[in-house]
Amino acid sequence: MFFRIMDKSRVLDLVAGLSQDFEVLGPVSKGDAFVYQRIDDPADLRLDYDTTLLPPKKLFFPPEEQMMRFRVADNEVVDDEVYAAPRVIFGLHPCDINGLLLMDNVFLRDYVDPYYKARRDSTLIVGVSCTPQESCFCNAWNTDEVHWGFDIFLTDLGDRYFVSVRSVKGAELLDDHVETRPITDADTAEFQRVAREFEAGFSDELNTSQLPLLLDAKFESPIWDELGERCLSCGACSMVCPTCYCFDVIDRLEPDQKTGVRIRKWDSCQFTEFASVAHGQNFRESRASRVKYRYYHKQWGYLSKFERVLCVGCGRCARACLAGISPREVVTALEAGGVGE
Amino acid sequence: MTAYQELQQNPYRPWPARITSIIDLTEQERLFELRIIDDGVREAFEFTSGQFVELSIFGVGEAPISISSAPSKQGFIELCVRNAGDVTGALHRKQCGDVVGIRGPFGRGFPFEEMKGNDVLLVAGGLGIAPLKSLINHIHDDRHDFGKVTILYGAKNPSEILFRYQFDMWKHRDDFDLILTVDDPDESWGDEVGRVTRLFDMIDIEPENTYGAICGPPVMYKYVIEEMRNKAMDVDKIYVSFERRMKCGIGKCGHCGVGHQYACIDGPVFNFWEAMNLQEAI
Amino acid sequence: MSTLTVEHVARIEGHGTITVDVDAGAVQSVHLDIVEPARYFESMVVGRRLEDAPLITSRICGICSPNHMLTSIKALESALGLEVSERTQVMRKLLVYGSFLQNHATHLYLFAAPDYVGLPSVFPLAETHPDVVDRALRIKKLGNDLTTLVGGRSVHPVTAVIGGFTSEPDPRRLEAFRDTLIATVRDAVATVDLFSAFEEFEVHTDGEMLALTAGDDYAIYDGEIAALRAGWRRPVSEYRDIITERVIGHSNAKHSTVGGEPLMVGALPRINLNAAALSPEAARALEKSPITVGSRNAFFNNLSQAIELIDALERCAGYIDRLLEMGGSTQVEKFDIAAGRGAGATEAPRGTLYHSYEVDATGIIRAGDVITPTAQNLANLEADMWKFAPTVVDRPRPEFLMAIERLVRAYDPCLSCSVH
Amino acid sequence: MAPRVVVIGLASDFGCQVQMTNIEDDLLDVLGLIDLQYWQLASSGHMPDSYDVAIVEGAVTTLEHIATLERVRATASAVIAIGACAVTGGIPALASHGRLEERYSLVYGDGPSVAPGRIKPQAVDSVIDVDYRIPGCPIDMGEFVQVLSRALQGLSDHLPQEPLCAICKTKENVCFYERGEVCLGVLTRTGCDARCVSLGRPCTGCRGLAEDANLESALRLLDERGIDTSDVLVRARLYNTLEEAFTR
Ligand SMILES: Cc1cc2nc3c(=O)[nH]c(=O)nc-3n(C[C@H](O)[C@H](O)[C@H](O)COP(=O)(O)OP(=O)(O)OC[C@H]3O[C@@H](n4cnc5c(N)ncnc54)[C@H](O)[C@@H]3O)c2cc1C
Ligand code: SF4
Ligand code: SF4
Ligand code: SF4
Repeated sequence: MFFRIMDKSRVLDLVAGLSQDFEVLGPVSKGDAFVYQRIDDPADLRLDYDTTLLPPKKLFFPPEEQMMRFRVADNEVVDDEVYAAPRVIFGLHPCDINGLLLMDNVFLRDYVDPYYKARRDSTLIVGVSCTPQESCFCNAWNTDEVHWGFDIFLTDLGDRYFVSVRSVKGAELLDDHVETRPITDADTAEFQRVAREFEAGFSDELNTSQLPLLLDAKFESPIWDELGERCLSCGACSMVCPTCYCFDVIDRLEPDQKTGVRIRKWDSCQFTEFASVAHGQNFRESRASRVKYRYYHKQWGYLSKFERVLCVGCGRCARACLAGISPREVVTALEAGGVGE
Repeated sequence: MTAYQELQQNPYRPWPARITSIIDLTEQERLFELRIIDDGVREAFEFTSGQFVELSIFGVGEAPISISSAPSKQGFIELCVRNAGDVTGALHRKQCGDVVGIRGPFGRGFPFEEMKGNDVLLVAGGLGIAPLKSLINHIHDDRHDFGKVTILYGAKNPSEILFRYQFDMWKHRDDFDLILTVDDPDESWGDEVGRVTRLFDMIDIEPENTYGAICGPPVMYKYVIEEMRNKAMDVDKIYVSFERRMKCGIGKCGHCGVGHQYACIDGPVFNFWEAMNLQEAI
Repeated sequence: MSTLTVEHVARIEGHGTITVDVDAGAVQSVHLDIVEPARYFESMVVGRRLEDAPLITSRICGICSPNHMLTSIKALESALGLEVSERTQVMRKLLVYGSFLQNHATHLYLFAAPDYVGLPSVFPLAETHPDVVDRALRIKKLGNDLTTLVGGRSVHPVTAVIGGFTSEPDPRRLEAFRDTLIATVRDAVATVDLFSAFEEFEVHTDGEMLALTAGDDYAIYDGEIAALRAGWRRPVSEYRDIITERVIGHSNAKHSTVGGEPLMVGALPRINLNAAALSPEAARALEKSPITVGSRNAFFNNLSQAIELIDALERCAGYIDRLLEMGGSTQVEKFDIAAGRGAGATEAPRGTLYHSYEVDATGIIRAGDVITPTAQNLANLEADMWKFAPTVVDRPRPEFLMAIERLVRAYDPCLSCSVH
Repeated sequence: MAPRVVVIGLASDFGCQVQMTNIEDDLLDVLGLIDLQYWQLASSGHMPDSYDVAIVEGAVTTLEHIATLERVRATASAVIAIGACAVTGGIPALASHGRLEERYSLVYGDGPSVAPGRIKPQAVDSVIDVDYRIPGCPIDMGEFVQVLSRALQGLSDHLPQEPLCAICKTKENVCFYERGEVCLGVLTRTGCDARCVSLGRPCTGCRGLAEDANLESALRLLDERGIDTSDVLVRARLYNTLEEAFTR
């Protein structure tokens, strides 16, 4: 990795330059909130955003996507190509970049998911530093830092960006489109100061030690019943989560019933149907068991395979949950042995 | 990467396979023999007993189905399918010569090689015989590699006993100890009556070199395992096969979680020692 | 004497049965029984919050739901003394025209046209005259698309609320839509030509003709009530004094009269009263058509609808220009709940629609009243049937009944509206 | 042989039938799959004696409707109830509250007696078994085409069970509760693509109570937010007067 300094005012040049060769996406405002969207006018880009409604997973694994087009008569696939245009996502925060890295483990290992991969391969990532919000707890999982998973990363030093360049492609882009200068010791010192200030910005440090063990030890705990009573089974938490990847597969016939599409769409382990099988058997009939599973899988199931928890502490689920159920609350409750109000 | 995986650029894309034979087993179950149409794919298609395929009928959907035939059967695979809903119902409406799709084989099967040289106790309930049938046939084809083979198989009533034609023949063979039982007998029934667990009183096993394999409805496992433990069998020599909801078969869709594992890639066959440590398993 | 019936007359919205008694070749009686089940809407709104009224009453009719919704909203806004912006008004007009385009195309092609070519439905035409069916579906879809663009959905729009709209169409889509509207004028002209070419029956309707008028605008969303023969103009708030409703023994729908005589509302009365305000292309089409302004042949209601299609397309293109020129976006006007009563009217595709409500100081509706166009037309329609039947009674029975059905259809009745 | 289909309208505004004609782009394709034997709205002809699939719109409000439905059930192998009126009673069922005769006289006064055989409005499945349901006021055209296609293939209806919020999230709407407004999406069966909420209007519950919904918790949460829960229940009853859970 090498580093450069870029004047803050140059960001628009960079975006405009990138737009010549790529589709550029980034955070823009939507009412009081922010969403990742195509940037038509560089001035729309809002690098001062807190967090977006949906995480960037929507750009790699859309809420609903066509997997293949088929012909009914001979049960043949007629098309399963994925067309992914070259693009840049500009302005991802460390948590979201880490979220993508966690998704990569699922979609790019073993049986490689061609749809996700095509989009991932055609996308360059420009990260940007952030300011901790009240709902953030990325510091609990060390996802507040990011060391790979981007091409360029911009750390805000007030009037300038400390630019970390991770990939060859990132270096080229920087070279082609924007004026930068080498870093000085003063820049590095400022960079360190900003990083320390950032760390101090978190409201608390969540105690996550021994979480997998606790989850097993407290599998029958009444904590889950209390949470189950509150949970609305709405699935909002899973939709907004940058690391929830479950999906449902559905065949849709065209009106003439001769051809159709097999699609997949985001699903949630919070829905009753999720773990039901034929003959009326349901492995997670109770709401409590479903709420529990979401945490069990995130903090232990995934960890058992990839040695990371499946959460980046972005706090989106906590914001989205009308019942106020959040990883912070659940982890604290497991630590303390009960759900606090 | 195996030659087969290399062929499988898109693991969600089913291979067309032709139905080459359909046998009515019971009112609800039929045995379908399939032949993958593409020569290269067919030849590369290798599996172990206990693995499953995703059966795909475009316009309806997919369903995970265990392979019932033995790996030693070349060029064809058999699926024993109960008409349980949309996909399986649509399959039941298909005819010989029709084309369906299959993806797979997926999952972990029974440790056939490891079992060699030992005795085997297979316990099936209802449709659970489907994956075990593959194992039984495979053992049959390699019979000299195994010690004593005991099969306990229970169903609700005589009309629900699957592969009865074959088992009726086998009952008279001395290289297999086969005991059948039903909950509700009719006049024609000459075999045992009652739960499959009852049959444990009738068998004799050498626990130190016996492998167990269980497949059946979810309620059955607990009791069968209890009986096996009573017979002093080692927990890590017992294998269980689980059914869970699945949408992809390859560890992505998330539906088949059993505790911290996925039934599709970590199972469906689990070593009982592992399963004991799996929440929600039994 | 023999009694002939057509049960559940097809290709109209709702359920009605025609009964004709014929004795020795002479027509003795003609009835249109509206067997559409009673739904008691005026009682349903009582006790609900005022915001619910547009949602409830728009379920009177799925064809002209934008009209019911807007008429209800207008009546409530009048009760609350709430003024809305010009932008909101223009958008509402687009919504009404969406329902005009959709309704007229459906009525003309799917419901009426098969009669002229002796078919049970339009579907067989898909094979013999695909161009005609395509045209029909094109205009109909355009109407739906317009309602969807502005209202979010073609049946029971979602964005129109008391005080304005909850969402704005994207200007780029509006602009594109404008071009489609202009391009479709050709289809509408072809529709007028088609219906002009059909051989038409004649019946001289005697009833008064009413429609909204608003200066030199072709009134559909605001204006006063105008009477063709009597020549008066009166404000909408007086509609209950003008129109008298009466329960008729043989029908679940009430009959209406104005000054003791039956009345007709709909496209023909609108053209008769507002011809001078028609858009240029529509005025030209009227000129060429067999209709003369002031015509009393009820069958010409069909052709009048066709002419209105042209007018609607041109007018909407103008409204879109106006919206784009205005820029900005609609805000939902805030309002304070206060006791009051108010009435509202719009021109639904098949005639003037009135709603009125009485709201208490807590925002709960205490009384509601709705008079639908079809309810206004029924007495006149039945009178026309009495007059028309003897002129065709010598035809073979099926043809005779078909002719009467055709008259019923010419009114484009919405029977479920009429029983509400 | 194409399945023979009839379309029957009970008490409704015909909105769902209109919606059926509104699939312009696909109408002819859909019609190509079926043998449409009776559809009063679109074609002359008589109700046949035998058919395979009956599409029923509207609530049951007369004795004649009951008789019609019983005939339909005895004849059709599949009954598809379309629209809120047929599925949950919808708006017509608002009249099921209180005394029907009072409503009658409010609307018709004491003139000649009309509306024979009138009864309190009910949903179709309170009279006969229904095989497929397409909820909503009006139905979603896409859902209609999909369910009809599933019915023709003899598949299960796949009616979603979860509330609206998940799909609402995928549309990136800011939740109404964050703005202090009430939205019934948290209780309402999904499947409408969150159209209303995405257009800035809170969900009014036209698709009925979601099976997965947690009404108890929702009411408790609203209460904690200072929202009058009895008012929320009144709102929820708009399209769901017959839903017992909303009556308390
Ligand atoms: C490893 C494994 C091996 C198996 N082996 C066999 C075997 O050998 N033989 C056998 O007969 N069976 C076997 N099964 C069981 C078999 O997979 C199920 O019976 C089968 O999936 C049922 O599918 P279906 O489409 O016929 O049924 P349905 O219940 O109709 O399900 C149809 C599909 O739609 C989905 N679905 C149903 N209702 C809804 C709803 N309301 N909303 C959303 N989605 C819905 C279901 O997930 C299902 O995928 C096995 C299962 C597993 C996991
Ligand atoms: S579980 Fe919640 S906090 Fe963690 S990554 Fe998902 S949405 Fe963010
Ligand atoms: S967002 Fe909250 S209420 Fe909704 S499913 Fe998730 S945990 Fe339950
Ligand atoms: S309550 Fe309404 S606005 Fe909020 S998430 Fe649910 S559907 Fe969306």
